[in-house]
Amino acid sequence: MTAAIFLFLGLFLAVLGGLTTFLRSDGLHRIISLNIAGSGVFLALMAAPGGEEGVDPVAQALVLTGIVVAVAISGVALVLLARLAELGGRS
Amino acid sequence: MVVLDALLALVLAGVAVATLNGLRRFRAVVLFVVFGLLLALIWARLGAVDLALAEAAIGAGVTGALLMAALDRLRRTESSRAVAGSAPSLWPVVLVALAAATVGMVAVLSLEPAGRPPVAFHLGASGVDHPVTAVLLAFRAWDTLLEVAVLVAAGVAVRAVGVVPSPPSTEAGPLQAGLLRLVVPVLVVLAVYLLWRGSHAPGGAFQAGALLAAAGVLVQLTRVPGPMDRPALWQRPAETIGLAVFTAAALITAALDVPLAWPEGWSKLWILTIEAGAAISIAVLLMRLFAGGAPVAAATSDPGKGRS
Amino acid sequence: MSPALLPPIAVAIPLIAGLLIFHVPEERHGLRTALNLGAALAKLALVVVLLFGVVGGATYEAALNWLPGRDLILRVDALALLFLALSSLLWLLTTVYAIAYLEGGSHRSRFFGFFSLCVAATAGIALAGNLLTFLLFYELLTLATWPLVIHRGTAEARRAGAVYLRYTLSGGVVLLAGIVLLESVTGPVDFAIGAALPAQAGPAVVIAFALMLAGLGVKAALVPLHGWLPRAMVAPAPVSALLHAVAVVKAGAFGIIRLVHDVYGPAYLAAFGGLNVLMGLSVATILWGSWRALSQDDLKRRLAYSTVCQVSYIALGMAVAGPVAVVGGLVHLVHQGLMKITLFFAAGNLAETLEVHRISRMDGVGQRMPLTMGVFTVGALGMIGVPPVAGFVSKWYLGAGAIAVEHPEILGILVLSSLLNAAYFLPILHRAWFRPPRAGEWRDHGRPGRLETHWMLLLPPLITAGTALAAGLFAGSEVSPLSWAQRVAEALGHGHD
Amino acid sequence: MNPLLPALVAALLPLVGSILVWLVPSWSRALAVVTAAGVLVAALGVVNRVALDGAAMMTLGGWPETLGIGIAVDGVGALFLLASAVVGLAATAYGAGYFPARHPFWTLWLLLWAALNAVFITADAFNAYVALELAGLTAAVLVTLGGERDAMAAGLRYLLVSLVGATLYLAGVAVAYTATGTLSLNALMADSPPMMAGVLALGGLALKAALFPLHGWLPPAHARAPGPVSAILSALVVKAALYLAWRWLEVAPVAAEAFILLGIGAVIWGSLQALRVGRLKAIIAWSTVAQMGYLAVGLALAVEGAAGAAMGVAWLALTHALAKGAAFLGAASVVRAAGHDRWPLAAAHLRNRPVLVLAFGLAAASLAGLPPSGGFVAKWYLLDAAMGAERWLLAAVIAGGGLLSAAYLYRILHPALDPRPGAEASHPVPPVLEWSALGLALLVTAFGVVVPWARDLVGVAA
Amino acid sequence: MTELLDAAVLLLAVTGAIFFLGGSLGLLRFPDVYTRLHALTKADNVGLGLLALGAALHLGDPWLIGRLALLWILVMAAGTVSCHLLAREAHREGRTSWRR
Repeated sequence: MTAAIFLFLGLFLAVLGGLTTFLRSDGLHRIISLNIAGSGVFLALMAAPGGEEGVDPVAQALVLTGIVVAVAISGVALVLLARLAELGGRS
Repeated sequence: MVVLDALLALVLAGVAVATLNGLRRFRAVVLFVVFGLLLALIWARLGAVDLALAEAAIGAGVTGALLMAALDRLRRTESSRAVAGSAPSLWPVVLVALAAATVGMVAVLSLEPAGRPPVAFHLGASGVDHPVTAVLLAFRAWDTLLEVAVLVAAGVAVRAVGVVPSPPSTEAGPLQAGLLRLVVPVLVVLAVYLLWRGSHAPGGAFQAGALLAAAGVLVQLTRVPGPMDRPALWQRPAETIGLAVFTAAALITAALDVPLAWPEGWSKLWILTIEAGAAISIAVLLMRLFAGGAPVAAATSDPGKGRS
Repeated sequence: MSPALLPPIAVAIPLIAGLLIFHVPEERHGLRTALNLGAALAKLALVVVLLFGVVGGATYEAALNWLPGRDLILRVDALALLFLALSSLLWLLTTVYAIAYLEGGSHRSRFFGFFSLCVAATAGIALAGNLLTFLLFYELLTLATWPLVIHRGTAEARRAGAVYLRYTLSGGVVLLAGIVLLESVTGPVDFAIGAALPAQAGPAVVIAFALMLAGLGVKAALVPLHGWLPRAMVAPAPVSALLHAVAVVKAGAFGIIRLVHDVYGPAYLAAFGGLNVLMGLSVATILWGSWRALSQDDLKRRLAYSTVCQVSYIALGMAVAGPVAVVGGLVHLVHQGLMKITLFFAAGNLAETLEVHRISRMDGVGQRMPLTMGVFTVGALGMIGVPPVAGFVSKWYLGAGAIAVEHPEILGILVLSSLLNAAYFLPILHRAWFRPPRAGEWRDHGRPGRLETHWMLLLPPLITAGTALAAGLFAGSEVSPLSWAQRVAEALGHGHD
Repeated sequence: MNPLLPALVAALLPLVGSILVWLVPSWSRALAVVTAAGVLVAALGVVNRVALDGAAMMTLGGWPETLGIGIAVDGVGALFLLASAVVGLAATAYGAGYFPARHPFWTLWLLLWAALNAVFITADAFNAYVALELAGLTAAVLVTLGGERDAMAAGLRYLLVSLVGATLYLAGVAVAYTATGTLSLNALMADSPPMMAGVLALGGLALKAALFPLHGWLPPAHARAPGPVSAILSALVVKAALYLAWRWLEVAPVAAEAFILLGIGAVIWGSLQALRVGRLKAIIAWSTVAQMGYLAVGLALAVEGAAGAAMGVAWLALTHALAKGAAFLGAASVVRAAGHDRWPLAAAHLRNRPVLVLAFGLAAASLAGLPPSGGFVAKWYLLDAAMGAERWLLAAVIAGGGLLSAAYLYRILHPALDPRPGAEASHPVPPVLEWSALGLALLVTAFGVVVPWARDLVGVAA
Repeated sequence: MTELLDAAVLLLAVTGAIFFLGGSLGLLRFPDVYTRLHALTKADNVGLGLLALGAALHLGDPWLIGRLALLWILVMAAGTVSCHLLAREAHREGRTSWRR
């Protein structure tokens, strides 16, 4: 049951974040939306059915990788955003 | 318990909606950090302790710091007003998301769950006792190698983008300095502990690196100029040592026998070495992401391009 | 050296010459001339060798594996040699002419480079042993001639170039589609064997024929695909000569010959009425071209429309498809080339020496430039079909052939078109010879007391006119184009009368 | 010898190079050129081995396929690797004459190269995701190296878009993993996961491959990027996503039809835009949009099993990479000489550069599918496949699309043949810049004639 | 014996929770930044201490107890410093404290 709840939550977050990414014009908000969408996908992956013995380490490893990649790219995007603002442009 | 889970899910969803709603950047950032912490709780509830640690340290901690730094930079360049224009109402989106989630739910549950990769079966051969670490550094080491490369790329990228003001660092007051004297060593010790612990229990290079990065950020914030603010000889080696060790390991094993197959009996040593290198690089690179590009030679302006 | 290498060499000579010439610095006039003439002479010599070889019954063929089951084949057969010989001879003469014509012009290395590439492509077309190879060089020809058309770089020239590309590239694509479609039914098509056609012509086969005919018709300037030709007149005279007499238009006509005889075969085409379509098109083209020519005042435009008309005689010969008519069509490939290039050389001389472009300003040029107008007259009479000039021979065979296969109406068409030809050529001759020159009509660049113009401008047309005359006078002899055309016709599987 | 070792080396060498370049920036140019040479050797080794021994596959670390990460090479993968190696070498040589030694370009480009080769050899769905992310990050940052505002904006947009694409792809992988319990592409296809997985993944890949109508990000990014970067992006980076799409189309056959429709749309829309825009690099960038449409159509044909389509697509991908690389490198030289690329204003700087004109001419011939060029061969195969499958509309598009390409390429070549004298360069253009472009152009022309070896190679693929 | 222990644990936990509640209440209801900081940090430190103590009794494992102690100390230190920093900032901004 717990898994089911969080699966639903994950799907919800993924769609929510994904859609907002396209709705927002502000770079910072977009980046946050993308991160939320990503977290949603991770959550869904972890909470999805399957795996007899408890929690699936492979899925954990994938999500861990995903989290790190996400933070790396978000970091670059944020710096780009700041740089762009310095140059007096809107993203 | 289920009730608590449902409550937790509800709160997280609410926080997410609140984060995405509205125009004020600061509010969004703070709420996002809250989001990360709650997500960490959920990971714990799902029994994924590694993810709980990683989410708290990286997802909420580092990302939060990066967002704060970005806010600060934007404040200093743009006028501190939130965002031009009005926020689109989020409620239709929420409804769509709910509908989609329901559909997706049905679809996913309709799949009959297949088996999972036989991690437990091969765990013994991996050389470590913690399944997640085994997957990350033995079974799927190639992923992790590329992942470290992504971090290096991010570090290089931040410098390439050019100098963006690093968040202001203020001289530490006595109290702060005291805290630092207390916390930084503890964090370092904890990081080493987590790194070693990763071989048999939740923990490992990424969590350790994140902790070190946190310590580094604290230092960065309380030294003028911060350690990342001017180029120093140790930076580039520190940034690349993880990738270097990992790549070397790949090449050596390829030359010996099978690529990325750690020698019989020595696996744990190889894995810990790689993780140690990775942790250092991760820490420095995350600090770099926080501090922004220190002045590097010829980062900006493409020489080939006249100002068109 | 193995004989298999000769066909590739025939293509390689102008190709390499062209690539070399590109790198000749603009001012190295002598070196460029040497390269041009050397290559042209070498190719001509090679053609003579091949001629004797083929007469001796030798066969030359080279193949290169390319696409699955589809080789690049270069093969020398009688028909190929007919076209190759013509283009080689005329290349030499045109080169001589062009050297003088472009004296002191700009970008000459580029010009002669593409000029040679263009000839290389023509050689490839002549020697192509299957549809794929033909297509390859057909497209190359397009690309090589475009820079020549826009050589002057004037706005008009560029517009003409754009139109030319639009027509020919589209034609190429249509041709490609046709070939792929046909080969998807029959497998690779080799000219020596012909297509392995189904007994009953299915829609694919018919559509493929239509596509290929359209693709070739563009370069052959069949109505209604002829629009590019008159516009291309802005090109320098040697280029026009090349386009009309040697390369582009001829490539189209030659392709039609291959299509009719070496791909489908007249009988098979007749079975689904392909021949009638071709005949209708060529008749329409003949009449329409002649008709439009009447109303042109610009000399080169009038000549261009006359080309539209004359080239279709070749297609007509194929369409009529009796043994005799085929000979007529084949021999016209050569005769029309000789006569039309003469006319363009003459027109070029007028433009270069007197800056006369319009017929209305040609009064009395015959007195100023008797030689030029003399060769022009020969060419014009030939076009009309007055004996003993070569044109008469072609028309005679076409007519006789038409009668032989019960197509009397074709005879009528021939008579009518001849009348039209006369109607647009004779006035020119009349003005040139019998009208007194009007003062201030010309801006004379000639030097008094010398030849009427540069000898290198004068020699080529004299030769071509002479050849045209000879081809008519000694049509019966062994070495005449006619007898060669008969040999070709035999090779194509028609015993001549 | 195992063909997978050179394949792995092709992915690892650039990593090594990137580290060394980052540590010893003053030697970066020499190091990069050496690395590039090594990669080329490795790629040739792969081609050679595959030609001799056929396709091969292994899992890294020697773990069972269900647990470890597999890498595999077949004829198609070998051709993509070859394209990556050749274009990469040319771009590196070009960059050596274009960027100063201590420029971040070197590290980022080598990391990008490693990611691309990793994609071309991977047999694992999630590994492909990590490699794609690495490629997306580095590529986007490379776009910004120009330093102008527009470049920065284009780069940021590109970064976010590719993040969205990667997330979509990851969602697809997640579904597939849930349904099949494996990440190995082969095992995954064998278990036929739900179509939703394929649709999600293909959606993400289509976004990364800039398949119409998801192409909006491409023209600004590719047009604003510094010279050699544009070549790399157009020639290779979009191909990586395409290569994966090829693998995933088998999961969602229904998507093949969609690819055909979108591909047709791309050919038409991209060409029309290329006819309209007023900057040289923009023309070439829009041409990439159109050509990706071609590839999508071919891909669909190949997946639907039309005979010869696979060879057509592989060959088109290879020749387009070479031709587009040549075009963008040439354009970069023009930009350098003129200081801008407003067209046909900058054409004056093309006129007195026969080498560049020749490079453009040959590249254009290949892009328009005119013989003798690799492009023509690819077009022939695709046309043959379309007609063999009796997809007449597709045949018309494939044949007619060449004309559209010719139309916009005409805009580039036409002013170059203007007889007026050319203009004096504002910045000097070292020979290596012109010759690296010409090299690619000559190679693509050569690939129009020497085909059979590749045919056999791809024959290996199926 | 264990009942007694459990009772103690329960008592400590509840008291700790009450302190937290009070702190949070103060954060919400108090009028100015200084009083809020006061409520928050003081109350929470005590609350956390009580909870930790309770947990320690409950677990009994010295190793874990050590870590709990460390946790408590760290949080207190962090709380103190952050409280100090916030207060200092507020003071620099010239916020006057609330008067009745």
